[in-house]
Amino acid sequence: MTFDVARVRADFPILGREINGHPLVYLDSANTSQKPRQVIDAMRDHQERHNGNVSRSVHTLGTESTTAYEAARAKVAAFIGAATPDEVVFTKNSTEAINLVAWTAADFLSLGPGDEIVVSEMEHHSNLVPWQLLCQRTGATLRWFGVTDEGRLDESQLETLVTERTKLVSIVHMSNILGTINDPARIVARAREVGALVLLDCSQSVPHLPVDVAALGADFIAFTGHKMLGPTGIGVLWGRMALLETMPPFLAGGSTIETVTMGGTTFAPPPARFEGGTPPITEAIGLGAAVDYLTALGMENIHRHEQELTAYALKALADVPGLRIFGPATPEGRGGTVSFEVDGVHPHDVGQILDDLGVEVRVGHHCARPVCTRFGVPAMTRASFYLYTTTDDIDALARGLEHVRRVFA
Amino acid sequence: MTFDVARVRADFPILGREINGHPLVYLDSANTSQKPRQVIDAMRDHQERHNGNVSRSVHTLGTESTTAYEAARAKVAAFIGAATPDEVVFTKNSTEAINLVAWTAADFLSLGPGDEIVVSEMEHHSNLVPWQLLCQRTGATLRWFGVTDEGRLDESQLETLVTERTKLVSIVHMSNILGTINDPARIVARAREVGALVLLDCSQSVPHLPVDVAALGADFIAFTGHKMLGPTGIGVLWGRMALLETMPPFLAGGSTIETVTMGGTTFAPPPARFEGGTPPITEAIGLGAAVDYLTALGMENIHRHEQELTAYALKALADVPGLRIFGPATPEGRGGTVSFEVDGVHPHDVGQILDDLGVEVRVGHHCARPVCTRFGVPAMTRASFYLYTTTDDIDALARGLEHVRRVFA
Amino acid sequence: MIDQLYQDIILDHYKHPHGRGLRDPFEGEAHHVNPTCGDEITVRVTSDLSDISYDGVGCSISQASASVLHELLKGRPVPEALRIQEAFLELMQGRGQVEPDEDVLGDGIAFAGVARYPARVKCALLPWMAFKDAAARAGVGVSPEVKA
Amino acid sequence: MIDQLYQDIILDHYKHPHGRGLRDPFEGEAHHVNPTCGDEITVRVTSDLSDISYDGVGCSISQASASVLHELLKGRPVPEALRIQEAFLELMQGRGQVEPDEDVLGDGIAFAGVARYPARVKCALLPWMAFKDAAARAGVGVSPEVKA
Ligand SMILES: Cc1ncc(COP(=O)(O)O)c(C=O)c1O
Ligand SMILES: Cc1ncc(COP(=O)(O)O)c(C=O)c1O
Repeated sequence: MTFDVARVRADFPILGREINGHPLVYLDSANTSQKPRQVIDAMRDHQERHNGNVSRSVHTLGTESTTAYEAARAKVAAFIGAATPDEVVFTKNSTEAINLVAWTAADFLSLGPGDEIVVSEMEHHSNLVPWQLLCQRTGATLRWFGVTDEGRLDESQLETLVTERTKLVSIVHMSNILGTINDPARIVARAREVGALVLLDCSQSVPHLPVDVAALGADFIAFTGHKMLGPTGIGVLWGRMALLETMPPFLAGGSTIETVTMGGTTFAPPPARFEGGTPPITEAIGLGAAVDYLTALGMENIHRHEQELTAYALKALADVPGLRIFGPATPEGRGGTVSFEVDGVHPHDVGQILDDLGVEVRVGHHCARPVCTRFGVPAMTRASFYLYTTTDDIDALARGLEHVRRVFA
Repeated sequence: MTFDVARVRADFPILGREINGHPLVYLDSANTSQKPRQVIDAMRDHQERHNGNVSRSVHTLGTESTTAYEAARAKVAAFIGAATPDEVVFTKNSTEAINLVAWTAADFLSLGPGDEIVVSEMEHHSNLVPWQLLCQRTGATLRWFGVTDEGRLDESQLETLVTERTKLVSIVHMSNILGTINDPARIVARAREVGALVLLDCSQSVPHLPVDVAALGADFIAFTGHKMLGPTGIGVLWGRMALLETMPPFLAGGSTIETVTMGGTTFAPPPARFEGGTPPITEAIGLGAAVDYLTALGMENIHRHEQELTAYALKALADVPGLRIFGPATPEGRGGTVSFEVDGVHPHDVGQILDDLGVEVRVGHHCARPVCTRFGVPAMTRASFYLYTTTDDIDALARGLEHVRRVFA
Repeated sequence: MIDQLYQDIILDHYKHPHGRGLRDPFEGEAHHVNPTCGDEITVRVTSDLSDISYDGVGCSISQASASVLHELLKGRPVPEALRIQEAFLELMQGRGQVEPDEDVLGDGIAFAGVARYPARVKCALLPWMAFKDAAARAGVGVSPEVKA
Repeated sequence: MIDQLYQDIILDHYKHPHGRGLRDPFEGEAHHVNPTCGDEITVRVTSDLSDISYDGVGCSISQASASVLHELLKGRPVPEALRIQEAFLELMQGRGQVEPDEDVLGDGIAFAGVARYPARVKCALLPWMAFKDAAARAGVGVSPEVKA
């Protein structure tokens, strides 16, 4: 099958929009993706015809909502190869998913001074700050993998970094700033050896690559709906059932309980234990529709399309004078997220001038400030691709960058 | 102005639905409300034309999204009389809002053994379990107000319950099971006297009554979008700025920071400090549209309409043989939420037979099991009203209850 | 459709439950709760199933289901009882697509209609799940060698 | 529209900044960060505003704004400087509706276009906010009695 990007684009209403008089060229999908009709319609249909609260009613609307919500869970579980739908905990985003583990870890890992948590210099703030705070609260120590000049995870110190003291390793699967796709195999093997848990931040990988939790071998993964064609307000924590069962509730309240008296409470099994209060029901249903959409196209096909775009972009950008790319210079082991600097022009100005031409890129530290520090810049400009991106979009970017250089000549 | 309920109903697409061959009679708004066209359209329009991530981009879509998201915050702030929009923290629901305070309280209240938290027997599990767990974690003691036979908060022990040892009082403003509207004035005054903070769980009041945080005098209030015509996936914690400023981040990550290094992080001022990761953007915009809708009708008018319905319902139900109402028997100091039992018929069966007639009520412990225990029943049946409820709906309920009694005669 | 749910057999068992009340002696006991509605049941069994006793609060479906369970399983040879239990579970999880066998399930066939109400399946299963746990604790169905 | 933003005056100040570099002596210093983009600035002032020095990293808007600030405020009598600061803030927060007065704002009027870009207003204000803090620390604008 050849990937029919024109047909895909027809499903995304926003792609028909103009920005400052130019057709929209959306190159900010790593920040948030656009939504196909199918997702928007599923949400509207639910709100117009089936809306009720879940798990709490015997009435028809409540039953329809519960069925749709649990069907979404089953779709997500199948999408990532979970052993059972009950391993899928719905959160509001990746950040909540990671914080769920970080806040409960003090208890279920009995963390204290002498224990260590390992992350990397490549992390999104959402997979760094929660661990910094956990260490502050418990007296545990935070350690981290460095990043090589090529923008790869530096695993050369693996044995001394991940040791008997390590209780948990939390690493990004695909970097949101460098585009690097990490192969977690060695880290997972080492963690197993020393008895540490592994969390993978799959916020950027689940939307773009086939991800199978059994094959990854991790204990937890976190990802977020809005980056994978789904709505805002919904994310996922996947965890091995045997582990989830050992964890205390986090956002406790309605639905997380088994029985409640004023004196004390017993808790429901996972996933209910972790889904306190009314969950993002419409949003979960939207995410289910997004998963259907991605599955129908095939994650292998989507990934191949993006690899082609990445190769094309790396070449096109290499031709722009004064442009320096951060991260792997070839499409191998990297995804369709390319960060760069334009010599003498601050990213804010690059982004602003591109926007004037309808080209939407992200600028700033991309919630990964240590990576900017690592490469000696305060900020970067980033173009990121998805299934609806075309080589025309990349040409528009390259043309736009020429214009940027002219304005700041 | 007379309240034109027919015109209101025309805005709610779901009210045109049939359930088991009968027109939908939706009497479960305390569980979750239905959504008007205006809210559904605002969300769709955002997703189809303006979708971008907030606070992170200089591009047009990002700017439009940020502007819409912050406008929603300003609308919510005005709706509850907040001093500034920055006192409004968006969460995913009430449960997260309450947990935010409960998880950070260990730190900003330096809780420990000897300290006390006071709740009531009337609380929703979401305003009870987080405090139970906080007390477990810190060694603080949980105490509570009882409930009178009439279903009112028993304030007779106020002075001995709220003392110098009390660090925080967290009380429901309107009970989701008894319908009782609590006047927090005495409790707030006593809390001020002893230097305790007050959180009000306004999940059921903000949707139904005019609520003004300045007049209430509390330090925090929590409420949730889906009960006030808004979508799922969005809730609010309001707090006094001076207090929010003393609190550490909770769901830390992207957007909550000022500057990040591997060694440590400094945090943004409220509300950004508490809004980790990509927030429920579309959902906040939907909530903003809901607030516009409610404001246009006028909360006073909505409340009056519901008071009339409540008076009508209390009379209609009193005429059903074998029916016992829990909670205040007159419309004074109570809202449009009426729980009851039908002699000899379990609530599950009541709800099921009503559903067969298109009448949607909630049955169970309503996430307030201690209230059921207090009144000696395992579960209750609850009918709850909103701006689109009519006296016809209540007549359908009364007829349905006759049918229930016939089936179980 | 609602008549499919509230069949006379179910209402009869609800109003006139068989074998209700907790009795001694027993070898296994389990207490189960339905967290959404607060319904509860306690089931006790002897290891030869010569007695099965129960008590609890709940809706007509869960109460009738307990009564039917008692009627069907009490005093049965263990392998047969486990087969009936299997059949009942299958019926309940069949979303209304499974044709019940009256020879195996007796009055239990009246629960066929319940399988079409996802929210009520839990009610019907509550006593059966508690029975399963109680039986496991009594060592029912475990071959004597393993048991020893 | 983008030409409104990147006026020649702004690009000139960006490429040839006035008074850049941190200098001694000073009586108040402040370091400000724009958390979304990582831009930073440090501003130092003497209490009579006889010197205002700064350094940092940032986009053309924030850097040019710092240069203009230096040009406008350095060596001014304090009340006048505070009036100019007020006028610049008002311009920036005016969403493009405020007509700037060249007599007061000099090259600062070139920032009128920035006010139409909500995401960039923060950039333009970064040095001014840092100045405000630095000035407060130096006791600028506080009457001598209160200061003592
Ligand atoms: C009084 C009260 N508090 C808290 C909640 C929890 O709200 P949510 O489920 O949106 O978190 C509810 C409703 O479920 C409620 O009625
Ligand atoms: C690698 C990575 N981790 C975590 C996140 C946080 O996701 P969210 O903002 O949806 O919580 C993001 C995106 O913002 C990301 O790219």
